[in-house]
Amino acid sequence: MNFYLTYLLVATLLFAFTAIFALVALYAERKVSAFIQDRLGPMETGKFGLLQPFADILKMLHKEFIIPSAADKVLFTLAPIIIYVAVYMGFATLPWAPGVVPVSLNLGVFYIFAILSVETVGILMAGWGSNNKYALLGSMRSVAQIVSYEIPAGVSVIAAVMISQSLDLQEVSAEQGILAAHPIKFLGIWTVNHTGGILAWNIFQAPHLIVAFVIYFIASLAECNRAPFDIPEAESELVAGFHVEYSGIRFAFFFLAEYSMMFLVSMIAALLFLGGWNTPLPNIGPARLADWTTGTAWGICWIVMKAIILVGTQIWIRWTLPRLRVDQLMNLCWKILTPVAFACMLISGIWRLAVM
Amino acid sequence: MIPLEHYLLISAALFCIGLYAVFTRRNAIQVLIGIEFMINAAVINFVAFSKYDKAKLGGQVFALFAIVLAAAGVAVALAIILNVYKYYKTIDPGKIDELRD
Amino acid sequence: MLACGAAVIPLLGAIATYTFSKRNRGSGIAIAGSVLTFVLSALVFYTTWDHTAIHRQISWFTIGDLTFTAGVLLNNLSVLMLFLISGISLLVHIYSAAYMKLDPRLPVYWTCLGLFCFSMMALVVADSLLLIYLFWELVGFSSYLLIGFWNTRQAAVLANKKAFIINRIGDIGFLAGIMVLFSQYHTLDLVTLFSDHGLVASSPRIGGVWVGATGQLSQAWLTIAGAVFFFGAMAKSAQFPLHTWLPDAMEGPTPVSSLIHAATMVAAGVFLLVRVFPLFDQTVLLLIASIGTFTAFMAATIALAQHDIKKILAWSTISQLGYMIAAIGMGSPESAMFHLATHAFFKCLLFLSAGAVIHELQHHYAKSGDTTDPQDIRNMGGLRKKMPVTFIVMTIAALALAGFPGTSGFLSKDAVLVSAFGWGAAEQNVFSVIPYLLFVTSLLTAFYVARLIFKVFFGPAGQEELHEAPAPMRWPMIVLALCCLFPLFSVNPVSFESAWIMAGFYLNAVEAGAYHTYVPVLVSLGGTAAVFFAWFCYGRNRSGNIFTDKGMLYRFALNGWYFDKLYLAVFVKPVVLLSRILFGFDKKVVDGLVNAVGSLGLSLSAVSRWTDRYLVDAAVNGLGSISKTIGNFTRNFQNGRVQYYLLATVAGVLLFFMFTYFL
Amino acid sequence: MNPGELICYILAGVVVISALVVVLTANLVRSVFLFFVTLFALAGLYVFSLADFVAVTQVIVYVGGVLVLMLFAFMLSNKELLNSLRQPAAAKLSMLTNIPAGIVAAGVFTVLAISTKGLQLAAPSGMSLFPAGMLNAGDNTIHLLGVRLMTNYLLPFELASVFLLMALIGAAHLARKGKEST
Repeated sequence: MNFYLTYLLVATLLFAFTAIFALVALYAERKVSAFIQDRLGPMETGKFGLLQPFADILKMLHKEFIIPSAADKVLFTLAPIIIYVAVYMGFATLPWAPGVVPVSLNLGVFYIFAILSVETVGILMAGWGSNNKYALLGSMRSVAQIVSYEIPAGVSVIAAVMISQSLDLQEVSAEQGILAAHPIKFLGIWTVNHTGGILAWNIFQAPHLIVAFVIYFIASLAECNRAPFDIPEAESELVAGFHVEYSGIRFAFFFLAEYSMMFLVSMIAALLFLGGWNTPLPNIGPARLADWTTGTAWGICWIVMKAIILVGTQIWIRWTLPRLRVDQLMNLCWKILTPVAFACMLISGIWRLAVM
Repeated sequence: MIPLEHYLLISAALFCIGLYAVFTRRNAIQVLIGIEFMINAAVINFVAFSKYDKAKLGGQVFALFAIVLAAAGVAVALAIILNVYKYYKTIDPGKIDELRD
Repeated sequence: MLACGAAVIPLLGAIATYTFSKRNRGSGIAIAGSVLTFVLSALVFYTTWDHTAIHRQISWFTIGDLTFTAGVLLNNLSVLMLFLISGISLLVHIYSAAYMKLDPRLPVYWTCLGLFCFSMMALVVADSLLLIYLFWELVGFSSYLLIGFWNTRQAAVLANKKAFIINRIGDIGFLAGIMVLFSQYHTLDLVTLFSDHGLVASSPRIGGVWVGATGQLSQAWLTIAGAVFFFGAMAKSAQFPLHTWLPDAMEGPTPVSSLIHAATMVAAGVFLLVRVFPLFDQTVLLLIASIGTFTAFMAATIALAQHDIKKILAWSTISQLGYMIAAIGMGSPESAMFHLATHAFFKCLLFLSAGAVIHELQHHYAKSGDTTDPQDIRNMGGLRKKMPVTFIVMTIAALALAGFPGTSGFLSKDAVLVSAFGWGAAEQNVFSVIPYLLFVTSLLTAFYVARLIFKVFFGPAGQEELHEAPAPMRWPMIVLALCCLFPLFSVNPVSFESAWIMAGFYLNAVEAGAYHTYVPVLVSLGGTAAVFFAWFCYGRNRSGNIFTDKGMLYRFALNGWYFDKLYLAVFVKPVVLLSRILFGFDKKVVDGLVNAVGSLGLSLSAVSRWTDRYLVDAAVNGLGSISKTIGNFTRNFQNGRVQYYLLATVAGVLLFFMFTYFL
Repeated sequence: MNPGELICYILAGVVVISALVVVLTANLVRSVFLFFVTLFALAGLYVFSLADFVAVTQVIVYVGGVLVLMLFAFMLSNKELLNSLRQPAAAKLSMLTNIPAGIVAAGVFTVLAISTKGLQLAAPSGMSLFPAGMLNAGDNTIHLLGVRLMTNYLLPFELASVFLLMALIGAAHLARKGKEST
């Protein structure tokens, strides 16, 4: 029975992490936006407004559950849960450090993409269940966008996976540092099995993966419905998209799902392209920086730092770039990202056969 | 360890449910869902039998093919259903009984 | 071949003018064509006249074992006609170019004229009666077109209809003649039939039976054949019962009148009679002579009283044609041909001069807005000074018509009269009056033509702005005037025997007798007297004192002896009445019969319909409804619903498995 | 019965019951969403049958593809279609006509169940039944599948890819609101 208890504990820990991260990200978003817009942001609650996210969460918890009378009550109720659970289950196979992974699954990336696609069902449920044309339109836009951007994201992920020769994210991470079992080469020429550090990251092992990484990052923005791809919930057009009718704790679930999703895709990017839980510091002669900074705690530290930097970039982009039109969105996806991603995949194959 | 027969029973039940949907539903999309049930019943059998074939893994491979091709079939079928609706203003397969334009 | 060319060129010209009439309206092409025709005809005439006849033919078509041929026969007769026609048509073409200059339908005019010349020439060179018949019809048709050329005028339309219908009547005769000859000889070839030793000449008449080469007929048929041929010629040449179309045909343009109704078309009848001359027996000849003489006399009297200048000339034409016919009837076709040739020239000239006068007057009246009839001689006078050339040439032509010495008319008329007196001396009965009648006619001719000249050219001048006709009209007239004088025909101005045309036809020699001397003298003296009498009546402007407009005889003559009214009363009205009666008969009796049969059929079909519906159909419907019921039942299995099909299929499979497992 | 088997039977029950509800419910949209539950449960069954890759493919294709496509097709189409999808409560007459179909389906199930009952896995004479042994829970099925797909089943794999391309083009052609749609 211990077996199951451990799983339960891990699940609780993950949930706690996503919840706390959402609070932090909420605060960070407000502060970053304020900083970019040259203002102060929340300042009243606590020092520097540090208690603001808790105040928000309290407000949401106290709000009334409103179910519109014309809504499909079952779908309406289930939708936020399904969306959050889909994102939450994605965390199951993410490795945090060498040997630290909730479930070691040999088809980790594939599984994550499968489970994330469930989120679209939840969004459709929310849109349909609200029986509101803004909600329906928002959900349809959202789903169309997610389904479209899954292609370049998936293909660029495959490009990375082909270099790493594994779907298991733990193995992918391990292959990008001094713990690699197979010979790894910096830019395909210099064996860095013992040097490690930033030189062993996937994007430096095979430089075309930098392009794949950028594609994946852009596509992940779209999958999170983050600006500049936030037309599904564009306030000026659709009020708020598929969650317009939601309030209270249900709305908080959407919020939670969104920030968890941000962290999830950032973490996947870090795992696949940026060395995972590996240290960026290489061994330089006698200074065994890589050896010294590799370990369970270091691993968690590095991966969280990398993910948070990417989330920060997402927040930064949100408050910098204007929103895309639907046709620009689709053109970008199908005419630029998808072909380039396919090209990256092709180069990965050639790289794998010819260079490595 | 679930015995093979149980998988086959589940498969048979799912197949018959799909068959019933195909017979009775007055809506082409539900008929389509019925067909998907029947395909999934077949996939269950494939998967269940493939446990005994480690060397070739034919069951799983063909389960994959079946799933992927069924998805393609659904895409085409939905396109056809939408077109049918455009002309007949109904998607009841029982009412679409004319071959003329 | 030249003759063929000569005949065909007008046709080509006609087609060409019709096709290319945009520029200068076809006159150039038409005149060039007729010049070419004339040159070719002259060549043919030169090479063939007084030589052996040329006869070329090809196989045309075959019916059974009879082969019909088509070909060209050139002997003295046909080349003379060819030459005559082409020459006159050339002059008329030139004249027309000026006369018709302002007509909007000039290309059509040239086309019709070309067609006419073609058919006329083809008629005279054709070697078979069938071909002649064809072109005979074509001549009738093209003259129909030309008479009715001004088809917006009611009178012209009526006139061309009349001409056409009367010609049709005559054609029946021609056709009947062809049939008789064909049934007798089984050929229509002219040479075979009518040469010196041809079939007709060598067919004996024995005991009232006409023995032909292939069979024999009653001699009556010979008479009938001749009579019907004459009947055909009668219509074409405007002889007594069928003459009424010719005066009316003057409704056509004057050059047309001149060409068709003076010189060529009407000559076709005479030509035909000369062609088939060996066929005629005594009875027919006598008939021909009588008719011709009567026509000549009658037409002359009518011409005395006419006011319309063209009508006078038309009746005069009929009269002169009567002379020719009479000459043929009196067994002297050579003098008929001679008169035909000379008459062609002076009558053509008379018409052209009259045309010139009318043309000028018409222009004058049109300019002054006057509605006076430009053809009425009562409105004319004193043109002598205004149109001297016209006056001179017309006077020459008039003298030729009157038969004064020095003119061609003197020669030919004498030829006719001398042969008439010669023939008359042999006759014992009432027919001996014929030569005297012809003589009187000759005096009348002199009188009316003098009347015409005096009326038109003498007396007080009425119109001030008149002047001579334009050159293209004047020159043909002058040429024709020269042709009216004796040198063209004979070196000796008083002896017609020395004329080469007479010499060209040695059919039978005219016996030289006392008539030979005194007939010409008497004719000349009588003619002079008649002219003086005319001068006395008209020239000194004392008209009316002898021939009042009220006189019965005058009106009798003016109306052409009331033949038109007679025909209207005798033929047209009864025919109309008869057709009304027949129409009524048709409507009441025939239609009634048909309707009765129809209603009988209707009632029969009603019966059969009842049978059909309640017996036959009932059986069929019964079968049908049985199969329909079965079909309706089975239709449920074929309702187009895929789900039912699938259900049925699966149920069937299920049953199969049930059987395999449980049974 | 260990917890794994328990979960497996629960999943089997979910499959059958949700499938029945999908077929019998009048509310079409709900039935489609329930279809999602059925498919998810089926994926779980595949996992218990040691076909984890097939299970994930099932989820990614059916849930992420087919189901979304179906829902999307509904929602893209016009209002009348949406209304027509909300079927009226099944009339008694229609229930009456459904009885033969139910009988036939039940008959088929009976036949299948009976034939399953007496199932005996028997090898052809002279050959062992499981030459390579049975699949174990620890086996890396992805590795095995990858090797098989690139060796034994390369031709079907390529054929399937061509077929998918054809279906893609065909569906796109059928679904577009072309001027030339006849």
